[in-house]
Amino acid sequence: MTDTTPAAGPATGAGEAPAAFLEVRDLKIHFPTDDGLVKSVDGLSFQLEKGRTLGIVGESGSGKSVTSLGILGLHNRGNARVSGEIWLDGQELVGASPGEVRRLRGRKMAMIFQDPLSSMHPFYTVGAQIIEAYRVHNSVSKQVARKHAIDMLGRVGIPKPDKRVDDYPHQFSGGMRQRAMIAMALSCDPELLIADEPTTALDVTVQAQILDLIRDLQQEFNSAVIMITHDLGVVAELSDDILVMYAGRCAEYASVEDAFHKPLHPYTWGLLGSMPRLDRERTERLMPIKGTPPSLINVPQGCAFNPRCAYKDLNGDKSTTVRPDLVEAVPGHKVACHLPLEKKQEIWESEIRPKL
Amino acid sequence: MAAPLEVTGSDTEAQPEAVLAGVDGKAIQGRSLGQIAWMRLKRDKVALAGGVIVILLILLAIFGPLLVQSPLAYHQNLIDPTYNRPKTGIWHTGISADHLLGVEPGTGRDLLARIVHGARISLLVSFLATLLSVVIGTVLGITAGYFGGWVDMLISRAMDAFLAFPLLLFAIALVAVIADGSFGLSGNGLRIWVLIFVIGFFNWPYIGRIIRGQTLSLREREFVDAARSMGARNSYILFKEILPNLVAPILVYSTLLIPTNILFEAALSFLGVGVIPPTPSWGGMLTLAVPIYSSDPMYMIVPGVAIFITVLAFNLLGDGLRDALDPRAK
Amino acid sequence: MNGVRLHMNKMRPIAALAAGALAAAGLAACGGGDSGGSGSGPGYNAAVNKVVNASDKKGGTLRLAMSDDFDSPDPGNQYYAWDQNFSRFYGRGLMTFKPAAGDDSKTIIPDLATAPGQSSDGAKTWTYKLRTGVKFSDGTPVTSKDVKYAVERSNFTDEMQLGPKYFKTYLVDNKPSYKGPYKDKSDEGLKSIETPDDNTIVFHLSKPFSEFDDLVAMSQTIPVPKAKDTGLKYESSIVSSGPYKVDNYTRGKSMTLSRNPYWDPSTDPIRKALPDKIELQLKQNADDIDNRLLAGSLDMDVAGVGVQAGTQPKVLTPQQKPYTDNPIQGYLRFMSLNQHVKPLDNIHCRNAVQYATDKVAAQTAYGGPLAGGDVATTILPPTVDGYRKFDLFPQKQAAGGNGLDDATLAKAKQELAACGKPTGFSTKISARSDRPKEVAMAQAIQQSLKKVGINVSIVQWPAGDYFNKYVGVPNYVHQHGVGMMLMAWAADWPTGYGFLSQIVDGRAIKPSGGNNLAEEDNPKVNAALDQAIASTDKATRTKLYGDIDQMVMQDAVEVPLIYAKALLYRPKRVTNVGITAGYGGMYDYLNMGVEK
Amino acid sequence: MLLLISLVTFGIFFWLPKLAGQTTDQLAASYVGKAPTAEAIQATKERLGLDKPVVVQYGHYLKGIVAGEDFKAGPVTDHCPAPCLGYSFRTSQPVLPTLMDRAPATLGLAIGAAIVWLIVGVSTGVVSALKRGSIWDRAAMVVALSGVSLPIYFTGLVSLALFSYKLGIFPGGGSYVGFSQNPLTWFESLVLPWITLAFLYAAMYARLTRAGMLETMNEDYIRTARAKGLPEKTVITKHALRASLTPILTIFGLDFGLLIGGAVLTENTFSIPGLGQLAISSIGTGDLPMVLGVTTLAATFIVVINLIVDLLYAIIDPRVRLG
Repeated sequence: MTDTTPAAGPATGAGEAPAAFLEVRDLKIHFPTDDGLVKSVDGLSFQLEKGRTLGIVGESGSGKSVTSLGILGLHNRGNARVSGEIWLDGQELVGASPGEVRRLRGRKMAMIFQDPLSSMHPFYTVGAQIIEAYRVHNSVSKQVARKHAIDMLGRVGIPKPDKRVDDYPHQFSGGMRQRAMIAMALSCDPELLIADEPTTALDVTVQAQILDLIRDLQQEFNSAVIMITHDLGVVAELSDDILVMYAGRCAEYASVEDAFHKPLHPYTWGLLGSMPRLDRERTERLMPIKGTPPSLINVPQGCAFNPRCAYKDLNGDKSTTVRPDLVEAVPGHKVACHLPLEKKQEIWESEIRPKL
Repeated sequence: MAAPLEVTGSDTEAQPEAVLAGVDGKAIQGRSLGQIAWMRLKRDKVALAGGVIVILLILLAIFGPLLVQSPLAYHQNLIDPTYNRPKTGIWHTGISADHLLGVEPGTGRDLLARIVHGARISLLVSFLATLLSVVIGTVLGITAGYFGGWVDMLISRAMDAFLAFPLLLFAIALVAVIADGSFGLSGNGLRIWVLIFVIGFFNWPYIGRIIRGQTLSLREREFVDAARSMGARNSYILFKEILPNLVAPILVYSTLLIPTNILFEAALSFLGVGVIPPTPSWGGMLTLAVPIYSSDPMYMIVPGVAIFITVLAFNLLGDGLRDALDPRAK
Repeated sequence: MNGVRLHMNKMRPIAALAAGALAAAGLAACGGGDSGGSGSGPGYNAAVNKVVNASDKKGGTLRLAMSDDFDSPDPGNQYYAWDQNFSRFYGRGLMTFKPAAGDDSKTIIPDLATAPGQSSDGAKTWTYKLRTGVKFSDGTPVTSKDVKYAVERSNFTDEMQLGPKYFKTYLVDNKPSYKGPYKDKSDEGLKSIETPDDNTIVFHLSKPFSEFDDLVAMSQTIPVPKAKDTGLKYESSIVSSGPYKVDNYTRGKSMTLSRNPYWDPSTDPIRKALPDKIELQLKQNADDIDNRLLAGSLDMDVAGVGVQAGTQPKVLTPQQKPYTDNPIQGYLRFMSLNQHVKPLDNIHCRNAVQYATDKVAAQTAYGGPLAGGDVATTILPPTVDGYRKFDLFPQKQAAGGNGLDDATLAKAKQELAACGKPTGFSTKISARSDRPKEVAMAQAIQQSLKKVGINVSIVQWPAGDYFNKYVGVPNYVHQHGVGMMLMAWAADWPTGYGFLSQIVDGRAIKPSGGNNLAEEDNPKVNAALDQAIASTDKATRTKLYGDIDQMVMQDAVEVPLIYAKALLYRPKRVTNVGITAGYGGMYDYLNMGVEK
Repeated sequence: MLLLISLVTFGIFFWLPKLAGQTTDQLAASYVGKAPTAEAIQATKERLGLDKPVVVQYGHYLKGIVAGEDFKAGPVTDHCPAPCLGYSFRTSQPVLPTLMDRAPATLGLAIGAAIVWLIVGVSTGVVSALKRGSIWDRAAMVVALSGVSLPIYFTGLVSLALFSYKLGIFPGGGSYVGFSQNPLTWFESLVLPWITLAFLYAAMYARLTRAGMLETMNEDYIRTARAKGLPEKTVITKHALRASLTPILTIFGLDFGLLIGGAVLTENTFSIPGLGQLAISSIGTGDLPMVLGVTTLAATFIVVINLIVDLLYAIIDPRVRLG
């Protein structure tokens, strides 16, 4: 977790296959609705190498889940407008046919969902669901697939997997269910694993076990992992890099080290401030971000964060008129904020950090 | 207002695309559910059309009888005695400037007038029956949902039993069993109340079930807990906290129950246990059409289409209201 | 003792069901058709006065259908005209109507008996001799005891409720009262029926009754062997005495008949027994029956009440019309005005109603001249002995044909003024709820009376309860002020007595179930009825019946509306088709056969 | 449950008239035949048991079901073995055999219609849901909404007028014959009733299925299934359809149960001699034991069908089985 080499910015020009294992370029996912155009993801770019973990952090409705679904091609195809590029291991996915993307899903890229109870089909046994996932991509007999399923269940730490393989999801405990979900996701050795709030629905004690499991498995399979969460603790535990999303855009991109110790975006400061810390006085424990997340239909002019930002006045009216670009302020550390770098560092050091 | 990141499980998470946030966050905060619903409904042209027809029908039922001729007056000069059907008009319908929808075979009574008067009966019976269902259904539904335990068991069982009853048979039987002159009432004075009672009484479980379900979930909500923790009495919680939140589903399902009841009333009339002639009723007109539909199809079409349009209008409005008030209950 | 329950065929929903209560015990008569086929060969109304397609050709299957069911096929428990007509296939009563058409069909001829009844003791004792050699379908000989038993079970038991109770009324009762063969197991049974030997039966009546031959022509004298009687279940195991035996009867479905091997044609001069098999389908859809008749896949609708309204235009085409008959059916549809309901206790108010009731409107409401009938002005229909044409309350239609003319209405208003109700009055009119046409007629009358200020509200009761619980219960009528009551009546035998005795005789007023709805109790009428039935001279009787009709009309208590008619269809294939007045103007089924 | 229903039914028919002010004499007068003398009414009252309190009559009725009943037909006594639903007040026929005689017609009607409406309704609903917002979806939903807004007897009449009288494709009303009599005619005579009945229900089920599918397609496990890389067809048939059909099964059980208890309106419109028609005609003649029999049988059907549905549910949904 000390490797801070950032994988920032496109290394190659648009339209060309990148060197990185996964590269997202200027991804936009918009949904036209009766009420207006919902810009769930609005120009997002990042890279990810195999064996590394990217944490995407943000509030509900910041577009992080849509991003992950977009990569897998699981967004609502009927009414979504998608633009930009997604390169996975040299293959572009946005322009690819649904069939092609489907064949990659589950095999090359897999996903772990938030609520394992609702994410597993209640009418089929856990084993059947893993077998199904395996057999879609591997033409093997049922027996072989079943053996593989039992094997997978064993590997994710489910006791007596040969018995539990025939149980239904509701017969599992929450943690076990999430393990089974992971087993299913990993059944075809995916090279990219996206975990969308994998621990949110679980007991705290189980959370740690699941995170350990993901980490172990990642090492074992050498996959690239995207960890989507609103829990900075999870990110700190697992990620190499962090992408902070706000209103469908990247607010800050940095290594875990930098993000926690030298964050440059006021929103990131807010996130850090909202983390409960037991080592503080009760009254100081939480410094919530004031205001509510913006509507994705009417994103505020200028910096999307400006209505909630305590420092917007330091930029004259720039924050309310000009949308800040994501720039590499420090090598390997990008931020989208009009505040001068020095000012940001100063505020962090003097005003924010002491209170955390 | 605090915006903790932990908003899992709340409504907004389930609706990630922030549709609920509306066009612009600020304006929407001041809007009541009713305003939001109205806004949505306004955009639903089909439902609006249904609503307009419903209003027209209600006006027609109230004021129409003042405008049309007597539904009882015979015009036997229009009837061909040999075939016992209207002499004139396309397909022997008797349609003319005086009788826009034609006349009834055998009697020459004006069909438009009979349709308009029939609307009055149809709407009166179905509205009052719906009201009865809603009252019973709401009271019992709330009671079951709120108090739970054996009360819920009892009421839920009763609802199951009601749903398992062959309703139409029961309704017919009930109407037939209550002889004229019972309860000191006679003729249509008795019959209409019997119809309202029978239709309303047998349909309450549909409302009851929905209200019970809604109450069950409301009961667990924070504001109820809050009220309870502050020592509010049950009656206060029921009427001040829960009932207002049930207005939307009650409105939606009442609107959807009305067309069902219109059909129910028409069916009873069709089977000969509806309002008593000569009072016109749509179902009763269809009954008379049965033996002659092959020689006089128009006589069957007119009341049939009247029922169809009315029921369709209510269904459209009901569907629209449901979508507007409860977008997820599609 | 009866209550003529009229056919109510043309209805559906709830009504059709209730068809249970119908019918017409009409032994009324005489084919009063319009044109009548004077030439040979079929034509419109050809069968009204003449048996068409006469044939002696045996064989084939006669395919019959009915939209309802028997009240019961048990001859001791039936009343409808059609099943009395039909039951002669499998049963032979003492007398029966002559298989013929027109006036001839009113003639009563011996069937099981060798000759008409010998009366003595001033028409109080009637003796019949039975034919010898008649056998039941189980091979046992028919004796006079079987006839006696049949009368006992049909009239004196609690179980047999559906037939008329004339025998019980007129026969001398035992002391104490005879309880019927199911309760009274004595060998003697009813003492007033004697069977001195197996071929003789003697009836002792409590008062003179000249038309006893008509009475024994009812199916109740069809013999029933005591050993085989199973009471209410006998209907499914009938022992035949006629040319056909019942192979199978399933209620609501069908009855099939085949030849009775023990039937001896030499003992039966009146039956031709042509078809080998007779199939009767029950509870068939009325429209479907019509369609099948027209298509030739069915030979006869045994209900005999005419085609459906929807079929009417189809059979009146030039091609089909020669195969139809439009006979008078012997029913009178009328409105009784109760003399104890104010203000109808005043004859002027009744007169006003007589004038102001638009009979043409009522006729149209009931189906028009073909399916409804002719406008009536007398109580006795033209087909009943004693009919005399007169009109005490003549009315005219206004020009344009929508209602009565001003002169008629003026007369009504004049009578209203004489009654002390110059602006009119209010009362109720009743109709049977499951008879839509009767209800329609009530509405038509309601409309026409409104023109002179008489406001009537319509009350309806189901046919099954009409007489037993409502209009036939004087107390109820008085209490609820039901001044006008619609009903229909056919004679149980086609004479004035058969027609009038139940509806205008003051002694026929009963606490419940009566048919004298007007509560007409005119001493002169009562006396004339007694005088008529005691008279053995037919001409005297016939004249008296006409006088009675006129007397009752002078009291203005009954408003005759229409003499019922029906549009009947006779398929080509059927032979020996004639309208019998004996059974109320339907086809005579006795000698029907089929061409191959 | 059955006991409750029979109790309520019995109450309605035997107790309510008394409540409404009728005396036992008046009740008996309906069944006394053509000579309602006081003694005849008394005899009828005794014969039908109307002179006894309603509770006793109900006890007698239950006893008949459990132990059978004897019926005095005059010189002979008929025994009606358990379960005996009594004898008709009008025709003196035992009730149960009459019902059994009528049941096949209703059953044939209901089963045939159910097959049609399930196939048409469910497939329409599924396709509509998958092509939500398309022309097909809109058209289908307009038709479906019309379908649920049309009185079934009106649809029946129009179809009769059109297909039977005008075009002559199918036989008209009342052409029903038993299956054993002539399977082909039986089939022909039921085509229109099937279509008419199925039209209404198919419309309902298309709407239900569509709503259910839309809801299911939003379920997390559908997303999971897609994330596994399953072909869309598999996702729909194996994952979505099965889940969205389970609630429909419950409704189907209820609808089908009600229907085989007597498709009153359809049977009436097409003159099919089924239970519904029997019920209507029995109500009209006040044949209380027959009415009671039909409703009891109908309720029994409903309870049985719901039992079957519950069992099926347990097979389909493992959560029910074990929970």
